[in-house]
Amino acid sequence: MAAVFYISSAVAVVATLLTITCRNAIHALLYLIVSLLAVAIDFFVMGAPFVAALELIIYAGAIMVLFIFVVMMLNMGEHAGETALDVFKPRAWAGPSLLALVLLAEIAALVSRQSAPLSGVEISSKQVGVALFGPYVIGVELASLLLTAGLLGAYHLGRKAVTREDEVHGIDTRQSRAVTGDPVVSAGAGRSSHAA
Amino acid sequence: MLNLLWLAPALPLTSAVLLAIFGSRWPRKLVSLAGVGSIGLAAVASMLVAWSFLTAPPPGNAFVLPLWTWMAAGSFRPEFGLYLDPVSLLMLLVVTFVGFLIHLYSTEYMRGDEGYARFFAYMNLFVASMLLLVLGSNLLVLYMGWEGVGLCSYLLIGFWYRDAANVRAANKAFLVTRIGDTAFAIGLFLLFTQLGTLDIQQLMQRAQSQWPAGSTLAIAAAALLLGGAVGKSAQLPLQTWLPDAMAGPTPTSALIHAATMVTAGVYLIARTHVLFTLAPEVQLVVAVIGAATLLMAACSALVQRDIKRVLAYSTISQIGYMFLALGLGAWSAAMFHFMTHAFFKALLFLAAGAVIQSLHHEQDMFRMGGLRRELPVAFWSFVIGGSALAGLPLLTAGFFSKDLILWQSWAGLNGSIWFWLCGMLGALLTSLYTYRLVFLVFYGTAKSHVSERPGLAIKLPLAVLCVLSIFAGYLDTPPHFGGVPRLSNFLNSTLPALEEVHVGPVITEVTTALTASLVFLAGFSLAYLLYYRRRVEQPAESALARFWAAGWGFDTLYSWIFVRPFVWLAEVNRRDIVDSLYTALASLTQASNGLLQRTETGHVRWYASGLAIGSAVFLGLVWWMR
Amino acid sequence: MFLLGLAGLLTRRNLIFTLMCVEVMLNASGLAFVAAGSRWGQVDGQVMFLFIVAMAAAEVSVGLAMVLQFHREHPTLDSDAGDEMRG
Amino acid sequence: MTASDLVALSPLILLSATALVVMLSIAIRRHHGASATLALLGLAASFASLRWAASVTPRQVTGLLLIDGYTLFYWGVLLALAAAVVLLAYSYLEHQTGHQEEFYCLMLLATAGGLVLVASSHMASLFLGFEILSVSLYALIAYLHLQRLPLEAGVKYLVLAATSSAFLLFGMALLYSETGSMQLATLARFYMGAPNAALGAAGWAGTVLMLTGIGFKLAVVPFHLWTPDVYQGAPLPTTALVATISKGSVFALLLRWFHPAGSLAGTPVWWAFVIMAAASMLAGNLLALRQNNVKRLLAYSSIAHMGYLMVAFVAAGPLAVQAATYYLLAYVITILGAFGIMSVLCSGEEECCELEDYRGLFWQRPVLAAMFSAMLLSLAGIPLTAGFLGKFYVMAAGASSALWLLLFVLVASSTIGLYYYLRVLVVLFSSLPEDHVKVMLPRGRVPAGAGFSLAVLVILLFVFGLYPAPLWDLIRGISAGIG
Amino acid sequence: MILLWLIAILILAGVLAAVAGRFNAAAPRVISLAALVLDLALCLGLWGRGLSSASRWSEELSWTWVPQLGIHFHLALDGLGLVLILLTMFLGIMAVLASWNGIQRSPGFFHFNVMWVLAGVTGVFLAVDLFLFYFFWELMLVPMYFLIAIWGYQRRIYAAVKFFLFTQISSLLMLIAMIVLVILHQRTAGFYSFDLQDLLATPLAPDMEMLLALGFLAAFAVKLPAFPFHTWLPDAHAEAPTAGSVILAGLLLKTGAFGMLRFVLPLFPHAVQRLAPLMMTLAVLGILYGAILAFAQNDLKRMVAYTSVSHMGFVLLGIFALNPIALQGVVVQMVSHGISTGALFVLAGALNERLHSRELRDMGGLWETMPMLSGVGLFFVMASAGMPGLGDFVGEFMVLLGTYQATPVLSALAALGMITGACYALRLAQKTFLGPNVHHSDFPDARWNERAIAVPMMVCLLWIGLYPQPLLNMIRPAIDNMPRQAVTARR
Repeated sequence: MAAVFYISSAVAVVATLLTITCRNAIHALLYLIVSLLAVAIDFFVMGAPFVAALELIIYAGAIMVLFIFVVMMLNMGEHAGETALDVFKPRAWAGPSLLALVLLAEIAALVSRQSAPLSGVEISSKQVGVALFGPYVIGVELASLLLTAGLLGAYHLGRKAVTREDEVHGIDTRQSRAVTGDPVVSAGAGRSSHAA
Repeated sequence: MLNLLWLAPALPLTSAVLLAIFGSRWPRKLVSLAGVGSIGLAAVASMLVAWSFLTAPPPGNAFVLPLWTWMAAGSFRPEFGLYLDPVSLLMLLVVTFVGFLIHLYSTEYMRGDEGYARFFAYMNLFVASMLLLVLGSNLLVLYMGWEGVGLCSYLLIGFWYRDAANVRAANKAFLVTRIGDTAFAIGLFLLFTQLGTLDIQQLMQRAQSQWPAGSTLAIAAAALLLGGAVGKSAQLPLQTWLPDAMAGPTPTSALIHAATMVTAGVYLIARTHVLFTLAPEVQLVVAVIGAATLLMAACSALVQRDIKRVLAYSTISQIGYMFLALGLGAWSAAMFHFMTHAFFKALLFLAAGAVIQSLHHEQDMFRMGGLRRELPVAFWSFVIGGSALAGLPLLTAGFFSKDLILWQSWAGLNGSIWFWLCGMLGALLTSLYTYRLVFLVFYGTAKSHVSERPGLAIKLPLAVLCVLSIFAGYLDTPPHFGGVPRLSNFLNSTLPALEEVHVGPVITEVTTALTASLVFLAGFSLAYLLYYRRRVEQPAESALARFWAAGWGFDTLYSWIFVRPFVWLAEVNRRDIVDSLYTALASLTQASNGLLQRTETGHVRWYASGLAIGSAVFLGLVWWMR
Repeated sequence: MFLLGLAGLLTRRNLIFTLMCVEVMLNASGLAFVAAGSRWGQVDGQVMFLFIVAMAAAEVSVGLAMVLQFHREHPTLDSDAGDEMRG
Repeated sequence: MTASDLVALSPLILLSATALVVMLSIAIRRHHGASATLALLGLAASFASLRWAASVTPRQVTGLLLIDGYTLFYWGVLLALAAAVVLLAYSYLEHQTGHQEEFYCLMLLATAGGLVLVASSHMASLFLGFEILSVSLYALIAYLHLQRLPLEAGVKYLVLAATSSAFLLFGMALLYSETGSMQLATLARFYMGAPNAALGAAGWAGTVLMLTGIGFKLAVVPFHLWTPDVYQGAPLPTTALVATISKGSVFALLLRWFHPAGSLAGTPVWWAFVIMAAASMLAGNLLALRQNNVKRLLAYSSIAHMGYLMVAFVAAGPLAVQAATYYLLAYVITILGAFGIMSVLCSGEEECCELEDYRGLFWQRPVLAAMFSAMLLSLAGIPLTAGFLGKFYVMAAGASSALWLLLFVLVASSTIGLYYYLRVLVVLFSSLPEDHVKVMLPRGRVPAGAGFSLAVLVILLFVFGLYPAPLWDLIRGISAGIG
Repeated sequence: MILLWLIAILILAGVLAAVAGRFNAAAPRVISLAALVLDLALCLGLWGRGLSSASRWSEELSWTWVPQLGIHFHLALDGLGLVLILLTMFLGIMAVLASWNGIQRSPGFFHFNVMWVLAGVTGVFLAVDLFLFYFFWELMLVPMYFLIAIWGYQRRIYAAVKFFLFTQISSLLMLIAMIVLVILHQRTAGFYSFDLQDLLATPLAPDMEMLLALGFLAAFAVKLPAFPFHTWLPDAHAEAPTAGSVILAGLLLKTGAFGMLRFVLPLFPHAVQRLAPLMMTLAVLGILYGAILAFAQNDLKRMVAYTSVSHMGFVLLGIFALNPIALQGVVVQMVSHGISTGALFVLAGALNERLHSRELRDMGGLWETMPMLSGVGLFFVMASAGMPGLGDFVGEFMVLLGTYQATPVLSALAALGMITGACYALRLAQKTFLGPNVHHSDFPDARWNERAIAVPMMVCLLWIGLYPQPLLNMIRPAIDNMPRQAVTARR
């Protein structure tokens, strides 16, 4: 069991690394799904089958589909990386990576001062369910509020987008901006190479 | 009758206030009436007081008229009171009487001036302040008068304010005397702190009883008071303001810068003579200052072109004599010379004023000449006044008073032959420059046209002063010439009597008088030879003459030592160096604002880094502390 | 994984990637919770994970809607393009 | 879940129900006024039910929420603030094209999130309240998504808030794995260093990571970078919401959570707070120094004000909670007033937030300008206003804990702060330029609702500035429970 | 109760003026004048009734304000306060008269600010609760800031901001010191109190006492202003409108000295003794430095402003000389400086109104066409230079005399200020009134309101200069009531 745990963990880490370094958005998403699957396995190993299932269904299923949908809608799968070319220059990633490494070192140093044995106790879906509608019932209600807010927000923002898409005027604006090369965009891109 | 004393300062003061407020709207006649009348009434009041004082001397030969407590804070409660004793009575009479004459003179002299009312307001204010100075029972009141006359001097020197030079001269006079005043003020602090009072009589008593002779405190106090006196009386080293002060109208010069105010220093020292007696070192310094000043100023007087400047240097020189007398302990001699000097120097100035006015405000002696016939009154005034100044033996007041000082300079308590020699040399020079002036102005060929002749208001004061210049000397004649020391006796109740210590076979009164007479003759003859026979048409141009004419270079020296550094400092620091400290702080803040603003890039990734950096820092903190 | 997500977030300029990285971070946190719950043998960790999933869903939906809008304004999806406000 | 629990929760329930009702009413028929009215009514009902709820408090409702005097006090404050925001938003949105109604719904949800935060006694409720607030705010900030700036602000806020949530969660997970409990009260015992509950390094690390999340919401240095952009981009009512409800509820939570741990002093977390306080005061004020956009300026100033609050927070002792609460109250009143006045003034399609737009305002709209000045002076901490007393209490709290360094930073930075408030004041009162053709700020009547809420805010500003005794007593009462 | 009315009348008049100003441009000034005259009458009535010798305060009013912290709305009046309130009302009237015609822009708001500044100043002079004192202390600032920033001259904004910042940072330090003092008091006495009387009894460790004294002094030294903290003053004075300058120089500066007298000396007697040499040195530096800078200025108002630095140096010197003579001199100096400098600012304002310039080089020879204004000006210049017979002299002399008893050397150095004082006074007179009328300026002489200002001011100065006894009698008990140890310890 421990071997499975560590192998899948390694898979997850590698897949995540690939996600963030991959140029192609679709590829990146696929790597992300791989990573999520690996994490699901981890959950399973840790004795949380219910959560593992949810990870697969909701995360890898629902959320990632949303991503893919948007990526395809924006038609950016192939050339998304172009703007991110300079990501691979050392100066672009050196700083953030260094920062991440420092954080990693610090957390590792702090966490490693104590032992963290896995209990390996399996917690069934039933237990989870009971907890959800027992002590956490308000939490569930609140989560519903949270989802309502997300729903409303997405609705408000998204719906207007569609209506505007239909307006000829809006398309004109977009095209003209694309043609002239919006100064703000180009300026931003120019500066960003120094920013990191 | 003595209670009328307060009228003496109050009348001129009232008149001054009225003139200041309404003067510009009053008719000229009324202004004259108020201006001259108030002084006249003050003179009458003083004479009544004097008569009463002389006929029925108050107990202790001193009279105190308390008015009110000026300010009371703890033990500090100076009285605002008037104090009359022989010394102040003498001053009172001289000031009011000479003041009255000069005011009278001014009605004509200032006739055409637009600031007629203003002039009289200032003059009245001056007389009031001067009387306060003279009569103050308290050093603080005296100080108030002291400053008041300084103010009036300033106002009158700058009377013709349109000329920037006059204003500069006024500023100079005020500032230089202010330096002395400050020393005086510090002296007051010291006296009060040590002796607990500022009342002059109490002060003298306590000083006498509490301080041993030669004690440091007495020396310090006397030195500080001397500082004040030196400033006011234009003695070394603060003499530089007086020649410039001649920028004021001539009556002003006569009243303030010859007869009264400049002698305030003498008065102050005489008043506080106890302190100086307790501090013999300082007293010696007084004498040395007097001797040095009288010689120096006499040399300068010798080479001046401006008629008023000659008289100004002469004044300095004569006050030098008074200081010499004070330094020698010949207190009453100083006061005697003060009195006669007031008469003849006022006479000389007024006569000079008459000449100047007749010649369209021409003051250069080398452009005058032959005025003897044109202006007989002025001529005779000059002859009489000048003779008194030079000390024409036996006939003039100046001879007696100066003779007394010369005699004391050798025979007196602190006398020495050196002082005597200085005095004699000074007398020679005095005689020389006096007659130089007379010959230059009144003899020779006429060079300018006399436009107007003096009227009655000018002639009358001249005449009165001529009489006084001749006869005032008989108030106090030495033993060999009548021997009526009335004045000395009169003053003896206040001032210590003259002592004759160094009397020897050679050193006698008679020899001194003879020598003085000879010296007078020598000076006169020299002047006659130089300026009458060999008519010198141009002033001497030698380096020494220029040096003397410029007042021994003191102006330049002070300019380099004090004025320029001060002005330089002021100008360099005009923008206030301290402020730049705060400006720097402000710039630092602005700079850090600029620096911090660059962190707000608008890039979301950088903002997220902020989160990460913050976490890293705080995690590091945990790591470090645990 | 959390830190990889963070690094990605800081490095990648494409908003889609940014959102993905956020998801990675959230997921990592969820993993940590489940692990902690497992350590104590408690159900709370898993419950928290559920809440996290709900939150991630809400977040992604709003986020993607915003990305669509953003894409209209800035066709590049470059997050640095949104720097009109600064200083 | 007993009946009393429901009673205790009634304000929250009513609020959430209102949000749903507004949503449904939108679905039925769009009407701006109706939505606003509904929202107001719901807030009023919720506010009224506070009394009812008070009858059963203090009460722990399940493991997640703790309803006591402190909670109810803050609930009341938040609800009142929300009502004021509704009134201001109404007049603001009237002039905006597009749908206005969702705003109220989202706003109510955000407020509900705030209520949950205040009441939370468990990590789960903390997290959920946090997220309800955040998710609502994403949409609210980008509400005017047809304009570039709100959208940009929304994206930034979304990315950063999500990141900070991740930090928060990770911290929670660490803490949980260390202590095995998600009850805040239990955690507080750990901080106090109870004999059998010492906190290990990982626990501190988790706490610090949680602080990242909380610090982000409070916008304290070094988690402050987003503030100006979001303030500037968001529509004014939203900005007001971010500045008041979001920060207020998060701070209330922080206060409740850490206050029992009065003996934090010397721990890494305490030092973290000290650093945050000092850095926020200095950086906030320095950043605002030459800012020409009023919204950004107020954003920077809010950073500084959170720093001042932190001073009170760091100070232990009985005064600390009271001072912090008072200050917070004074601050939210003031900043809401300031944004409210701005939203009344900028009622056009375009917001006018450049300093120049306000030139000579006093000569055109004296009353509004005077109100605005009062708000600015309160922010600067000048007497007569609540801001002064707030600062006074903060200083008193700091002094009683001998936090000299912080106090000096406070003095220095509030002097710097004064500079830019004065800059704004100067502009308000300076003369109009000669060629003043374009009237930036339309004349016209202030809408009744907005006017009413502004008047109330100004009155409160002065009442709390002049006669703080009753409020002070109230605060003392409610903070006694948690201290 | 009457104390409350003193403040309330001003506050209400301010509000009334602001409201009335919207309907009638002339109404605000009339309202302000009426309120001030009423207040002055009240104060004179208080004075006429005499100070009760039995109790510390002749009038007192104490209401609970914030009971939790022991804050009281506690006003009390003693001779010191009464003198300064009289001065406040007097100068207030002068300020209103001085701006009778000069304010075109929003006269209502202008007079609102004037009234509120005066209310704040009055409050400062009356408060004996530290918190209340601070409250009024700050209350003065904002209206003053507006006065400078709205109705000032070209660099008004810079000046106003500088003024505000300087004052604010120092006041905050004082606030901290106050709070610490209260907390220390609470620790020993067991209850919170901001009342001066309660706090007097607080035992303090020497170092703590020193720190607290420095905290208080920071605020007061900036306000006074003492030497290195003076740089806000020239800017603020120079740029403020006439009424603002008059109030600033005449009253606001006095609050600094008042604060030292009322709070620093009694509360921290030992620290004061330790600080005295330092503060006196600063004072002497200020006297000379201010005078030299005054001499250097080319702007009339800046010049007068720097003279204030110099004069307030005397005040500081006297306070730390710590003996009754000097302290009484300080009060006299405060009053007479308020009047003489106030008058000079009115004069500068009057000239500026005519010439539209404050530069000395644009002046000269003004006597020719405005003899009355020039004569009056000369009077006040001389008063400022310490001419005996006028108020300033009495103050300066007593201060120096008292100082001499403490430290002769410093007193002698400070006396040099008389010389430097003459330097700037003469330069001022020379460049404005005297000299040739090169610019051929021909302007109307003093107007009725200028005369109405000048005459009472001159009379007051003469009165103080010649017979200051009523004034000294008024402040005597207050000086005596300061704890003896502070005042007499040095002797």
